[in-house]
Amino acid sequence: MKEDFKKRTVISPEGKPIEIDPLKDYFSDAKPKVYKPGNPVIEKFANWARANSLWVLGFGTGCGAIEMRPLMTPRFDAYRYGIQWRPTPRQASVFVVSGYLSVKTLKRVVRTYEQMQNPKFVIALGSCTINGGMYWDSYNTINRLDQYMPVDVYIAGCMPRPESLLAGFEKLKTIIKEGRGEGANTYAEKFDWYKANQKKIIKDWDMPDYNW
Amino acid sequence: MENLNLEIITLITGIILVLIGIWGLLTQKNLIKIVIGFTLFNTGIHIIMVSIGYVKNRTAPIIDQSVNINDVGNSVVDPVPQALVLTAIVIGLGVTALMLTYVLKMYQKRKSLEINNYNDLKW
Amino acid sequence: MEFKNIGYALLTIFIVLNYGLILQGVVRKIGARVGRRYGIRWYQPYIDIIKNYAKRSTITHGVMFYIAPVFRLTGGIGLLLFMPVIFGSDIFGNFSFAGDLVLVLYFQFFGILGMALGAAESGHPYSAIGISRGLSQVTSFELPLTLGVLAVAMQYQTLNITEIVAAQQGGFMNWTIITNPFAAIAMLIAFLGAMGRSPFDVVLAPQEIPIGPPTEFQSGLLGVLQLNRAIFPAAKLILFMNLLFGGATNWAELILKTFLIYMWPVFVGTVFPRFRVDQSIRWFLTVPLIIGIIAIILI
Amino acid sequence: MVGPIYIIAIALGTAFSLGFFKKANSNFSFAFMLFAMAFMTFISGQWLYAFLTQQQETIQIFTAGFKPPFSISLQMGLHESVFLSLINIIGLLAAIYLYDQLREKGVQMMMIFVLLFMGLNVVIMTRDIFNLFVFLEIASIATAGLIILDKSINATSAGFKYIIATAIISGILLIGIIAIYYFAGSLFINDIIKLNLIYVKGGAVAVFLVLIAIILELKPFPANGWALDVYEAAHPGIGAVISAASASAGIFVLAKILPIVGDPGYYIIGLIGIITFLGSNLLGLKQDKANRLLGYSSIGQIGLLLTIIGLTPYLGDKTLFIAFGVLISHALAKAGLFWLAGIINSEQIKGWAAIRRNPHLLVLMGTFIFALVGFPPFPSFFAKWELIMQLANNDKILWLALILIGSFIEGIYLFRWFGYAIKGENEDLPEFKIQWNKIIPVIVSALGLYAIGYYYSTLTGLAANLNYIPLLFIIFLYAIDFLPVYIKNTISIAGIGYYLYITFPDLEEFRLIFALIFLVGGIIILLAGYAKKGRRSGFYPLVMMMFAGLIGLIEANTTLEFFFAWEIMTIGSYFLIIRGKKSMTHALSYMLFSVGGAYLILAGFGLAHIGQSSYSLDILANVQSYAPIIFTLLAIGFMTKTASIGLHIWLPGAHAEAESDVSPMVSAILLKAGVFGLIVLMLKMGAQSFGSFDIYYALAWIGAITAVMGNMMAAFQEDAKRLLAYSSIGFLGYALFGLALMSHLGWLAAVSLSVVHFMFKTLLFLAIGGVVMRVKTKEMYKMGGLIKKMPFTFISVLMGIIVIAGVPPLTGFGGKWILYNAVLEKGWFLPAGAIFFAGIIAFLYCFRLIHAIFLGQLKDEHREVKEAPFWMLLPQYIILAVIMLFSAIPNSLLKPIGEAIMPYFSEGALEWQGNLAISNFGYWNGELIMYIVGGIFVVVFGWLWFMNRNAQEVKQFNIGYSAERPSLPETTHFAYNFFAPYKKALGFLVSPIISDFWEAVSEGIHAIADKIRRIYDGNAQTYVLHIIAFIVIFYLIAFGGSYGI
Repeated sequence: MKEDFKKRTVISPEGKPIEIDPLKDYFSDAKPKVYKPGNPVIEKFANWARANSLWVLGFGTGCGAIEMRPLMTPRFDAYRYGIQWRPTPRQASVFVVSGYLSVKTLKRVVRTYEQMQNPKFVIALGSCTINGGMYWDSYNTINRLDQYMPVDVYIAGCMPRPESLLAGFEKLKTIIKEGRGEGANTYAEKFDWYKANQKKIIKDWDMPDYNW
Repeated sequence: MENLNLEIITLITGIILVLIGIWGLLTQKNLIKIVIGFTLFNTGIHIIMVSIGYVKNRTAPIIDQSVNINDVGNSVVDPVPQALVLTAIVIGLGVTALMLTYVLKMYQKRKSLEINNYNDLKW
Repeated sequence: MEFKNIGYALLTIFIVLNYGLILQGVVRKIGARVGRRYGIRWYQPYIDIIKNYAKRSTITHGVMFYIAPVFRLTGGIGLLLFMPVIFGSDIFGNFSFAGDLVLVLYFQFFGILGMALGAAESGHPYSAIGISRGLSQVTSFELPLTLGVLAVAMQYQTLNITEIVAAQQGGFMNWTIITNPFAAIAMLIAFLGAMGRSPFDVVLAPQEIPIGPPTEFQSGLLGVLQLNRAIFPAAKLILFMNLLFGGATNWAELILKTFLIYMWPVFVGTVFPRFRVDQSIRWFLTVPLIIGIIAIILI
Repeated sequence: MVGPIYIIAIALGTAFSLGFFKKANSNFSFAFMLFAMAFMTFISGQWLYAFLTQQQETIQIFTAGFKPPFSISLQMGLHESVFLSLINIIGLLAAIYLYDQLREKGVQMMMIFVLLFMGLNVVIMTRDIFNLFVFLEIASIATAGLIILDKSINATSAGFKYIIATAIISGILLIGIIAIYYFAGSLFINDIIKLNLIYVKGGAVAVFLVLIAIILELKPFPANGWALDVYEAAHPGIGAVISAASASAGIFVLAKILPIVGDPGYYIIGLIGIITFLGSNLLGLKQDKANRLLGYSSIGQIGLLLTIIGLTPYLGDKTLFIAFGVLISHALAKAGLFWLAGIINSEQIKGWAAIRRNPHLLVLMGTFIFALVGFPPFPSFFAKWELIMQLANNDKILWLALILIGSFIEGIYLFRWFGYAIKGENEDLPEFKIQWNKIIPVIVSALGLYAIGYYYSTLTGLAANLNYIPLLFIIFLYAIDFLPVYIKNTISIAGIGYYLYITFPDLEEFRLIFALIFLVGGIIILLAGYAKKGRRSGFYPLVMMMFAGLIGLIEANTTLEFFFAWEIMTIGSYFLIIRGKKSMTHALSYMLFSVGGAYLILAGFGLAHIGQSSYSLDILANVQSYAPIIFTLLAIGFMTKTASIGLHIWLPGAHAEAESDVSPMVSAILLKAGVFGLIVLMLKMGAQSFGSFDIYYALAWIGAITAVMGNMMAAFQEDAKRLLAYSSIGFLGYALFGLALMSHLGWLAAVSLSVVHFMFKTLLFLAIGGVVMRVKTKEMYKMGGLIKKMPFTFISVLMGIIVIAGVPPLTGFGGKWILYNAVLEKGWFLPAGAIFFAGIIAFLYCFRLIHAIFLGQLKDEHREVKEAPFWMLLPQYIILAVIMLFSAIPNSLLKPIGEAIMPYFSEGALEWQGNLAISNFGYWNGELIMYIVGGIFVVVFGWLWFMNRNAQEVKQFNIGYSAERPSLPETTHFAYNFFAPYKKALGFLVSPIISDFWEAVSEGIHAIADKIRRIYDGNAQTYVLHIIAFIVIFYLIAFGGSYGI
């Protein structure tokens, strides 16, 4: 664990020693909540809006990330499908994990995923996220992303071309419109299972269980 | 040289003494010599005083046989400067004595008569 | 003031909100076309807002954080409502009887300040950096703007926006941009800064400090901010239209004029790359300032 | 009545009979001597009383039964009796003070001591010029005798220099006397005077020699190295005698022989005096040894007295009043300081920090210092006032300027010294003992200063209606200083409240507005005092002194009252400021700017008085000559208090380092004194210009630049209180600008901004004070995230900054709106542009203040910080309530102010329709705006709440942070150098040019002082050379010029 996150004692301005436990004091330790879909009519309308306003947070973990860039170019122009890039997990609704995940990266991916707001969707990109791809027997990468977080769409390929990405986004839209994009709720429901899987891989667990 | 009467001689002597005294005061580095310079200066002043009170062809302001008791005012010199000079001499004596005391004290403390050794206080 | 004013105000807000959203979409479309892209759908801003309101979870960093969007939107709506939107219309004169041009100029800051406070409470350093940049830039273009406003107010001998518009009626030769060109130029350059488009958009630098001050806002809070992003620029456009381009006597004129005025920052923004903050401060305090001083001297 | 001759008889008799006592009987001999001294004092005091109250006539005493010139005659008149009393009282006190030394050294020293005073007494009374010489010699021999009793080598060598120098001088004197006798034929001064010797060939030289010798006895600059050495080395008890008693006698002798010289003498004396006054004070600047410093100051004061004597032809019948005032203050204060020096026993002035161990000694020291510099209520204040008035009346502008410059320089080193005493490091300084016999003389001279000061004020006639009630209240508070803080606080609040109650009906217009700011403001801020625990020793008298000054300003009808109050206020605020931590240098610069400003005001009042007999403030309304100069002087004087650009460098440090509830007093209230002064000035004097150059336009620019620079510097501060201090500078820039517009709206803006500034600055300083109290640091970047710990404080800061920023709907906007209208009316657009630019820059520091302290990341150490104490919050919320009232109903604030302005500027007033204000250009309805904004806010908030009521509250590190997360709050809190880009772009504007300028001035003066003082190389011969050169040079001046024979 990083030194900064260990418990420490500081002296208050009055000269009183204070015990600081950074993980408790500085991070919220609330559990994720399950947000049930509401009124079906409203929900249907909302899903249409969610599907047509995909704000993408791209996590360029591996070489697959290179395939994200062309989407913004005139040739593919993903904007016309309502896909836009958003650099902060707070505002993004689609999380694109692009490529293999080393153990170290997984920790960041989990954290980023948890910081997004419900409902949120995950697109995993490239073979590495499905079965490890060319790193399937690496000591330091994971093989299946959906062991660690609910994935809505896998896009196979090493690497998948932009066209496949667009197809993946279209698939995601369909899923959302059908009301099946409830990954965030799944994550909350099966929170303990996901956490157990994550902790199995991530040995140096130095964060609260859920990163708000 | 006819004009060179007693009055002028004493006056000039006095002024010369004063100047010598000041010269001594300003140039000598030995404390004792400085004191001597002062006494010369003082003596010079006394002589000047006497010379100023002197009136030609008159006698000392002591009333005895040589003075006509009815014409005292015209036969003796002005008595006041004479009286004053006595007082001045006394005072000069006191001052000189005090100066020497100081010199003594200074010598006792620092075993030196060199005035430049007593410049600790300045600025 | 009567209750029907509130109704009229709501009507104005509704029209301007829609106009602002469409304008946003259209302008982005234009930007895309300049870049030879097809671009977003013109109604994409609506979808985005609905999407954000449809988010189910929200986080908050504290009270100020929570009410910051409220400040922001109140600032935008207030700015709009304190101006006469349509010249000569009782209905769309709104609350302009409450204060004059000075009120409008200073009320802009209501939202900026509130937003800055809320964003800062998130404790996110990028928010703070964005605010630092934003405030720095605001101060610098405010000087030419003030000089221009003083020149215009002196020209018409009034601070009353309605009277300023009234004085410009009767053909475009009466518009301030023609009658008082230096003041108008100074104000229009300041307007570039006020719109926050390139080259003055380092405040929101999307990748470097992820979209700047609102970086922590999400869901409904972001939705409120998006509403403001539709109303606030529209209100500013209306202000400049009123001051420099003779105002509008009906909605069609308003839409035409504001659209064309908006093309000015859009054009500049499409052509020029981004300034650093210190560069933009220096720039605003040289060329536009000199133009503003000339405007004042010529009065 | 006991004849004055008995003084001599007693002194001689005592001196002789002391010789009979044995050493063992030292106590008895001391008592005997003391009794003799007391009896001498009694005799002189009795005569003084007779002269003052019973129309006693001047008497001549003839010795030896002859009339002069055949015998020595003594004279006893009013002046003699004053000097005798002064000298003998000092002698008596000095004897008490020297108890230990006198007993140890035995009867010899007592004899010498008594003889010294006998000498001085006779010197004063005698009318025989040779007798004068004799007793001067007795006095100097006795002095040398006293010096030599100190065993140290330094004292001995200094004494040697002393005796050499005085011997030379007395030689010159003797030659002069005998020459005078030669020409006059008499030694009786009255006879000599009749002969007008200077018109006799050669007689002039004789007179010159006597005159120059007497002047040399007074140690004129630069022929005074010997005296300085004595002051430094001699026992302080003896230094006191030389400085106070001997110098007083010397001055009297000079006055006595002056008629012999006649009119040409005034010129020489004045010239020597002013050179001495300036030169000696200048060299004093570089001095770091306390006793020597006192020496320089003594010589400087004597120089001032010489100047006054030299200026007699212009001062007329006021000369005595002025000279006595200066002399008595000098004698008592200087003796007191020498005596204190003996108690503290520290060679270096830095060592005086030890005095703090006994605060009462500090009070005494302060009394002496302020008396020396000429502050009220001491005689020197009235004397200096009268001096300046008379000089101005006679058009002696150069003299006036030189005297003020000299006094100012003296103020520099005295206050620096005092600063060391109050605030210097005193950790490892030695303890000192206070013996009863050493402290009594000090107390007596201090009380004497107060008593004579009061007596003096009654003499001026004008001062009879000076208001002493607040000063009595201060004394009362000093007396109950041992009580706990809450009692004293209650009494103080009650005192101010009662005073407001009784004066309220008499006040109107601006006086009322400013009285409310000063007094109601004072009460509100004092409420915060309940948060303090313990005794808070010495605080309340000082606070009340500042308020007494402020009240005095309000009530002043005459220039004297105004200036008196101004100085009282300066004293109080100086002490309040210096109470803060690390505030020594800031308090010094505050004091220097205040004193400098006060002198400008004094000069201005003096010039305004030319050709007018009244002292009423109305004289400003019809000045006869120099109107623009008077206006400029007074304006600059007042602007030192409002801290306009160039004169502002004292403010940030002074306000930032002050205590948490003192900062609002000095910032929110005290600065308004300057504004009030400017208002009075502008109302009385109206438009002013140098030729075609409008001074007000310059003032408007000064205001604008002050506003921009103040605000920009505020934006770059790391220290919260410093930030607020700079913000005050900026805000007073607006006020100055508004006043300079000289229109109804400009003044409305300026006065309403002043009121608003009072409110939000109190609010902010108290709030920040509360925070600083809790987190124990003023660096903003070390705080952060305190909103959750101190929510109430946060709210008041929030409101405060919204008001500063002038954002609608709060009341700050009103000022901005009026200013806009005022500018449009006046047409000064360029400075106006700068003013509005400054207004926007205010956003920068406002945001920084609230962000760095309350928002952002909470620090480890502050996780258990508590809300500020109730008593700190209470005044804040009272003010908040008033701000909300003024915001919602703007005409509750603006209408009364408008009515106050109406009689002076009736054109362009606002028209009020309910809460709708209508100007010639625009309109503004504060109430409506409040409702509209409130309404929109509530609706939007309701909408948000409806959509997002179940938001998850997260903690401070739960932020989206590029897939990482923060690890330490201090590295995550973005607050240090917050406006880095701004600094990069415009930082060059705030490079400290002005402080550098003042620093260079100060360094330059010090360097000059250091160079010049090298002439005192410590060698007796050099000193003799100085004396001779002095005589030669002044001989050439006297006889080479128009006064030559």
